[in-house]
Amino acid sequence: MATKYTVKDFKSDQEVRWCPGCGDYSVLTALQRTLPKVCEEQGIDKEKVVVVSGIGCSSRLPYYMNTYGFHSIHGRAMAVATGIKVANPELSVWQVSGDGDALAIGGNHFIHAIRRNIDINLLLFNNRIYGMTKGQYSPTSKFGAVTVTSPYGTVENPFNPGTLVLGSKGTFFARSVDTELAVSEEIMLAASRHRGMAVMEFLTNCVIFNHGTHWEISGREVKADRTLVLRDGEKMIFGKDRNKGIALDGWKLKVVTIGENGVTEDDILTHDSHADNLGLQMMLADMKYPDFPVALGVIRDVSEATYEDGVRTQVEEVKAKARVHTVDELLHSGSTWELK
Amino acid sequence: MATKYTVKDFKSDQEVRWCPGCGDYSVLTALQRTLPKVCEEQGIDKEKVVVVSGIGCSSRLPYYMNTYGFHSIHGRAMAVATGIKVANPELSVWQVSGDGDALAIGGNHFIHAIRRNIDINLLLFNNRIYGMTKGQYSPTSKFGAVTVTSPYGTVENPFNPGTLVLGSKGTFFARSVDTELAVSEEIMLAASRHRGMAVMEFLTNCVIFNHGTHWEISGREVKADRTLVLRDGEKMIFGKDRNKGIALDGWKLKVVTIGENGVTEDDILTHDSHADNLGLQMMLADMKYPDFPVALGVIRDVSEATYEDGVRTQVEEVKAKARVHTVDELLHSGSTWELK
Amino acid sequence: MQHKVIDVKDVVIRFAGDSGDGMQLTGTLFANTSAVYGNSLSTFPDYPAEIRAPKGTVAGVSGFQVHVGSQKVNTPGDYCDMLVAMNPAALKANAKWLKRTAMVLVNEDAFDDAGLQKAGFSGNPFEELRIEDRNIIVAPITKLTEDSLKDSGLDLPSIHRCKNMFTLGMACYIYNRPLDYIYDYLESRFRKRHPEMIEPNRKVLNDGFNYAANIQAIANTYTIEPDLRERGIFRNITGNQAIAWGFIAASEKSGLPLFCGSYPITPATAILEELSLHKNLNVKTMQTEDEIAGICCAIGASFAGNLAVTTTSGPGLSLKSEALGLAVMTELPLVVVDVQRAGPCTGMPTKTEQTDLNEALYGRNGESPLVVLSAHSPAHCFDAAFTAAKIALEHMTPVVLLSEGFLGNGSEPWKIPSMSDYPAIKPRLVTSDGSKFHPFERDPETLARNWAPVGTPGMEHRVGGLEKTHAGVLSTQPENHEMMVRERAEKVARVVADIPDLQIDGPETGEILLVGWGGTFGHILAAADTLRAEGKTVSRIHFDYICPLPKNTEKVFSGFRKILVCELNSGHFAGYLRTRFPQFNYLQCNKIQGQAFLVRDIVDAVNNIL
Amino acid sequence: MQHKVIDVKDVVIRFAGDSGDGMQLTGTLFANTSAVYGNSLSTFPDYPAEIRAPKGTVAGVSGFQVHVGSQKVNTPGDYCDMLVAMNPAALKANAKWLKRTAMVLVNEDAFDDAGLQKAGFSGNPFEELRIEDRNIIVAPITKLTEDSLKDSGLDLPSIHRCKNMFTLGMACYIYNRPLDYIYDYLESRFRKRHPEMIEPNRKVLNDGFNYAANIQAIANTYTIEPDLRERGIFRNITGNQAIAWGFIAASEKSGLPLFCGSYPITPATAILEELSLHKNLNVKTMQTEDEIAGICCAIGASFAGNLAVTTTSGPGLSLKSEALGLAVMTELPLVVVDVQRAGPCTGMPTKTEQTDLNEALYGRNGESPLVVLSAHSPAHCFDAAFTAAKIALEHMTPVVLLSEGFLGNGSEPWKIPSMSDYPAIKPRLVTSDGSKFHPFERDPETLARNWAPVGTPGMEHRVGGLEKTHAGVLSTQPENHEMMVRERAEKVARVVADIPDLQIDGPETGEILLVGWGGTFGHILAAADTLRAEGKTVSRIHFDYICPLPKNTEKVFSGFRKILVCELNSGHFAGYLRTRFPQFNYLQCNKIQGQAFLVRDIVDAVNNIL
Ligand SMILES: Cc1ncc(C[n+]2csc(CCOP(=O)(O)OP(=O)(O)O)c2C)c(N)n1
Ligand SMILES: Cc1ncc(C[n+]2csc(CCOP(=O)(O)OP(=O)(O)O)c2C)c(N)n1
Ligand code: SF4
Ligand code: SF4
Ligand SMILES: [Mg+2]
Ligand SMILES: [Mg+2]
Repeated sequence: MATKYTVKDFKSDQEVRWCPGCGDYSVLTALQRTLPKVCEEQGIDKEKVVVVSGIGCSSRLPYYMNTYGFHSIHGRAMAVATGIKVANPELSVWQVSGDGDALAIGGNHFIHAIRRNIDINLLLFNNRIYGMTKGQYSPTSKFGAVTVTSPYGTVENPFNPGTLVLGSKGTFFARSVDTELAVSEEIMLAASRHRGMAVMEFLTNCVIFNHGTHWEISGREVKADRTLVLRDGEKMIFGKDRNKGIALDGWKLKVVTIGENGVTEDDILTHDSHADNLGLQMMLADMKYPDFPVALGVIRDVSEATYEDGVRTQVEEVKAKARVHTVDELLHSGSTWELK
Repeated sequence: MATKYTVKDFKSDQEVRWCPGCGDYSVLTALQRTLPKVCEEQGIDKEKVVVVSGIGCSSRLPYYMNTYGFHSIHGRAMAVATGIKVANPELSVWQVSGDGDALAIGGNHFIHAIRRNIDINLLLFNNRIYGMTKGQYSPTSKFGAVTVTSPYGTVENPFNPGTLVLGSKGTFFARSVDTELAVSEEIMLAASRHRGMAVMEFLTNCVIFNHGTHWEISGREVKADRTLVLRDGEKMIFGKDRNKGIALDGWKLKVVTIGENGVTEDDILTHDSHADNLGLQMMLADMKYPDFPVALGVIRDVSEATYEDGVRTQVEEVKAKARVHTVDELLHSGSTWELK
Repeated sequence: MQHKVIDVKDVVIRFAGDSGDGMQLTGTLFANTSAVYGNSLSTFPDYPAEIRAPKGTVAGVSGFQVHVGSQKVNTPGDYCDMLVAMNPAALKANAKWLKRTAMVLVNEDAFDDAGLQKAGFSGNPFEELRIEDRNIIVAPITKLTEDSLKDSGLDLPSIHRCKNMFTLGMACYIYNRPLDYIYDYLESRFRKRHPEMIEPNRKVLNDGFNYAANIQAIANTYTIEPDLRERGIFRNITGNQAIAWGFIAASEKSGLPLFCGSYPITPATAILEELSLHKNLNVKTMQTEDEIAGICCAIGASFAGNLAVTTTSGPGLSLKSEALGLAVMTELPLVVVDVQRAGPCTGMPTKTEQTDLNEALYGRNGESPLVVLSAHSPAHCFDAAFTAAKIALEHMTPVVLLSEGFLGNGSEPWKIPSMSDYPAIKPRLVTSDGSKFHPFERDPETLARNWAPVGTPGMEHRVGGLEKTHAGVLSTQPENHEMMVRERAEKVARVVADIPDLQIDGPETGEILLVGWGGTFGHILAAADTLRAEGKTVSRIHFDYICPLPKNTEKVFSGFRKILVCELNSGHFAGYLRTRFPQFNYLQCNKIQGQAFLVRDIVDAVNNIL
Repeated sequence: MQHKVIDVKDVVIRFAGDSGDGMQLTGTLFANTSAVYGNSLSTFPDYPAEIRAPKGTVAGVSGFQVHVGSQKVNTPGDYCDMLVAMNPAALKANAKWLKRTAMVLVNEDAFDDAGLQKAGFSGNPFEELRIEDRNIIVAPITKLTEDSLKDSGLDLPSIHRCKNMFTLGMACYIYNRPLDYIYDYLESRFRKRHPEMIEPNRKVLNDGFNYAANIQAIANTYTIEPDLRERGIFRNITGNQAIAWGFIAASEKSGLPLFCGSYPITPATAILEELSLHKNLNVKTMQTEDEIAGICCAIGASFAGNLAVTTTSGPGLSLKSEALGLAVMTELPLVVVDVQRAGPCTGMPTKTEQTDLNEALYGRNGESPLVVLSAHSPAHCFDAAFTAAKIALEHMTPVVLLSEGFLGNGSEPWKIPSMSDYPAIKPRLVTSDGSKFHPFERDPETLARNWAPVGTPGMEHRVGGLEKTHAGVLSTQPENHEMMVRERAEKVARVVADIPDLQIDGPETGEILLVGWGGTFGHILAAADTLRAEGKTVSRIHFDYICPLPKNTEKVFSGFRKILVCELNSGHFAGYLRTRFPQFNYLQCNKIQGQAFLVRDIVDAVNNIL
């Protein structure tokens, strides 16, 4: 019997303390706009919503939400969120983590929660930098990134959160950019509908320590040519002139131009996030500029049993069969003897 | 000026204390047989070889090797090995971990070492169980596995180490079975040649706590039909009658039978571990019985810059340009003043 | 020679053999038989470090010691009256535990050249070990078992697996144990899956019994009269099982579902294993990816309103340090069980020790006070777990409960209590009264905060690891921090109100006070009894509550000239007492060998002082 | 009114403004100017917790305090003689630090309605703060800067960014500071990238200076004579930088490459950042995926023969607990730096505290002894790091070096030493003599083992977390374990031979001894001086070596009737001393506010006792 909520219901009385211009604001806005829809659509009361985070600039988000919130420790939000969800599967659990929080120190809990397919919606704020600690590189920083801890450039490959999710047997992965509020809301709603772990990557801008890192693909001028918003049943077409598309080339992908070399719209792939196409979805998640547009929207959204359901069902089954129902009975079960 | 070594040079004086029949023995044997070849081929002196492990039955392996060895703590072998390699890139670093050690508690170091592409050869002993602690399920235990901590069966998906490696941007992944000594030696040699992180998964049998878990694919009777040894340039053909193969079906794989439905050998895919075919290699790594044969051999082996090279090169570059060469110079560098 | 039946007060028997010889079962059956007979007893299993160390080697010896008494028995016994050695390695590993008067029963068939060599003997093993003077009974147990079952239709390996029953039969004859309990056991063990094994095992047991009755070598047999004081329904319980059940009991009493998030680790794993069997009693268990996830999931479950616990051993406790601080800061109820093993680092996982006390008290960054309790016997683990959960829920604090390998694997008969005798547990759950919820406002008496689990309407709030005000708002204000630091400490200190006073065993004043905590309970008690039997006056106290300490601690100490703190570490508790009550002089009796005390160790230490 | 020039012994000035107002730079330039002039000084930066808290709010105030003296200055000063407040929030946040006689310089232009409201003032801010009686100088700094640069061609934001130079110019006039250092700074700062900024900044600086000279409000100016005792070449150094450099120095002296594996964490990150700048000096840095990887990579690097260090703060130290035990067990050289911050848990990351001492001493499972050192001033961090590395390498042990946010971020002028004055470092590296290498055989004197890094021919061996014999073979033998436990402890205890005796500041016997460790050094010293100036006799010692304690500790303590242990925690060091020397009575002076002591705190505590 969820009431109708408005954006205001999800705003706390705490002043938002991100830097002016920080990309995190827009993801917060998207979340505050999406939750009323989610609650209404799925019949969730506000007190059932909980936002869990680790440590980092982005992880301050729970303070700005007028819901239950847990600002835990660095890297462990996923585990805290898991405990909450298993303890009470009724809850709508949203997790917020930065690229450092989720993928550096929190990497293990991340891949395991994905593997278990527990029903948590993870907002991964990927600004490719450690904001809170003032600008060290993160596991998603570009190769060669010059930061305070890599004054001569990094010498390591970044993760692509999408391929990591898929490699960990993820059932849901989506991507958006801070500047694309509509896409952000769209994937949040899809994530809330998905049963199981839903990872949403938001490419966010850290104005202070990594300003413009995503602009080469998301800048107003270039985004049409360098991003591709995937939607189910739609052709993978992009570009200012909507004449470019993704086609299959053996077992690889390629960018084609409609009208060139005899390419027609029929050659362009149609997106299906619900199909269990690990190889294809992997390649879509892995598309990188300049060879490809970066895929936004829901890349994979397949249905599998969730962990908390498994736990709950098993408990119910065991209870139904059990002959022991109280501790007193437990204490007397098995081998006992009496001394008179 | 590496001497010629024999198997005996790599055997320590410590009695091997695995259970009789444990699958770990054969991987140890394969390693002791391969290292003399590696040392000769690559000009490595024995004292440059170091075997690092975590905790678990399999992690006892360093004691049985007459090389430098580090039996570290549970889950951290990857990090210890990384430190060793970065400290001295000349060393030939071999890591041994169980499925619990590498993928449960050690999962984070695992994915990060892979991402960094540090030149370590990891022998992952996957018996799908915790042997040392007496039979709890592991992150690779099958869904529904009944163990001492899952008396009613597990309710979680296992990792496929192969897809996890590929999702983490791995440059090398290979697989063998304890019973296939030749394949084991083959992939160890390939791993030693690969520059960068090389993950080798060995499907091993724990006779005590998970007896026969891999036999459905590796049993003498069935292995021809249920496994496929991949070799570069060779067609992906398998089966007792060598008439089955893997072919492309849109963006998915399928098993076909040569001679049926007009299928000829030409339809069968040819393996190329060196090509950067993430989507295809992902699908190959993910092949599962009963729909597919399980892929053995080297699935992916692509070339990329290694982490330790990056570190070394950067240090050299910085040194070459530096004007400060001693601590005394450092102390006087930058802003100083004199009081007379 | 004539068989005599001698009545003894107590006996210590050690069964030892290869890991595959079934000595744990043999010992357990002997123990249970004695328990059902009405004896008091204490047992001690001694596993090898390897799963299956090479057959016949010393490394592969598995032992089980049982101490049976006609009166209360408190330890598994220092030295044994009888050693059963199924092979030369077992003899070698255990010879040092023989009393001067001990009987040694060996399986002759295993003492062939190969067997002797594997155990590292070059000549006569009894001479090499200098135990020729003991009462050595050499029986061809393998052969006799084969004979016994030659018509059974069983294959040889199955027959050989029965030879422990032959040994057990002999032991039962020697100590005049009735066989009924063992018959019952065989029935229930094999009825469903292997009914064909019931009769052979029974037969071998009887044949062993009769063989012992017939041979010359056994001059006397013994009886141990039942302990007539204790009445009621009993069961055996290990410490690990008791902890699991104690939590389930607390879950029932508090009305909260139980959540356990743990990662397997010796010797704590059995708690998780036991809990996962009892989903019927509102228990959820999660085997997490590591120890950090274990405690963090538990903290999450606590935030969502479950009774949350996590179980581990030393290395795992280390890993949980940071998250324990989070529980301190969020003031959520949580119990962390540490079944201590020998450290440092991986150390000796199958060996017992009390060396994690300092870490439990101090092993977190910042000012992180929490409650520390300890269990003192396998059965006491039940009460300790129950109490830990009660304190956590009623005082809104993490509690570390220290157990030990010695307790976790050890077992003892336990008079089954009735849950109606246990106190209520009252979690500090609150619902909305319409005003804004201030999560860190406190009960004026206990300083405990209230608990509004996620899902409670109208009580939305945020918790976390950063310092906050009572209202739950972030603050770096110096005075607020100091106040919160002091309140968190004071809250833990005030748990003292719920803690029973120390009971002194012995006079309230005197020359010497023996002090212990945890699993040394029985040994110190036995040492005190021994000393008294030697004519000395000693008093004794045992701490189940470590932080805070019981109210009367200072008063008790002030009654004694000498205070001897006995513990299986380098002196953690003694050091802690020095920080709390520096006015007293604490003498120490320490042992760091991965082994329990011998009663002798403590008796000697006292005699050295007096 | 006539301008007077007054000569003062010392002054404390606090520059405060919005995070974007450049107050850290302003303060640093003022400090450096004074240092070059020959004054002694101590500084304290006070950052907000947020990266960019909302403009104009109290949460966003950034401060920098500098204490300038004609004689040795030991603390940044409790209260200030002059406060520069660039906006109302800065005034509000810092008013409580004003001396009765203080001068307050505010930027009038920021005190408009909007500004006052953001800072939460409703009326006259000076009245609300009850500081109307102070010497308040109200200058339209923004406007004056605009005027000054109206012809510069710069845009308005750039012009506004120069207003801190106006303030600095005024401060330099008031305290008679020469401007040359600042001119030089502007030159070198802008020469390459923004030469067009040199002249405007210079101009504003001069205009500020001249403005101050012209206005009536400034009655007097002050001089602080240079400290004539110290001669030599100086530089400024922060504690974090000094630690990094100390390790580089140890690397050079030992001939070993330096490896640092760390994960960023406030306030320790700057050590990793600094080290990563100096790859030219044989330094490898790895930013690892987490703290556990940081220490484990370091342990691996140590096994491979590098000088290995890992740097962190409280929560990271907690995470490293288990692996620290591995370093204890493998007896590999390793230094762990903990730059302490306010806990527990995440606590207050930007605030200072000394609350990790207990964890450093006790925070590991099992018997895990290691060496604990602490640094007492920013510059001393260099020596402390050097010594930590030397002990680790020469005694084959992990060493925990405790620093504090107060030291790490704080800076002081440092007379540059010559490396030739530092002792040699002799790692225990060995090569094969043909016999089998026994990794845990020990030097009879120090009990340190030898070190044969991977790659040493003929020395193949295995180390690990399980208990081993001297030969490096696994063992669960009780006596071996006890021996190894004792040897590891004794090895740490014997480090005492390398530790200098405590130096008493003051008489060797007397009524009261002030005791401190770590970053409270300057405050306790200043308190002692203050007390002496008040006519009291006090003595003082400071511990840089915490475990083991210096040889003469007991002797020193025995000379005093009262011992007062001053520390920024609930009494960790006092508790530790009680466990070591229980015969003394330790009084405590504690503060847990995430703030350094005020000299006053200690003086008051002493006066309460005497
Ligand atoms: C155990 C621990 N290690 C390190 C830190 C320091 N720390 C705080 S946030 C952070 C990383 C922040 O980066 P990210 O997660 O990407 O979040 P962002 O600030 O960029 O949103 C680090 C390293 C900590 N708080 N706790
Ligand atoms: C920190 C820590 N946690 C838990 C353990 C207990 N433990 C030892 S080995 C092991 C798992 C072993 O499984 P795996 O890695 O698969 O190796 P296997 O024995 O199967 O070869 C566990 C949980 C430990 N030693 N240390
Ligand atoms: S530092 Fe970067 S990520 Fe953090 S609040 Fe500022 S802009 Fe956002
Ligand atoms: S328990 Fe299993 S994995 Fe371990 S040694 Fe025995 S067979 Fe091998
Ligand atoms: Mg980030
Ligand atoms: Mg395993």
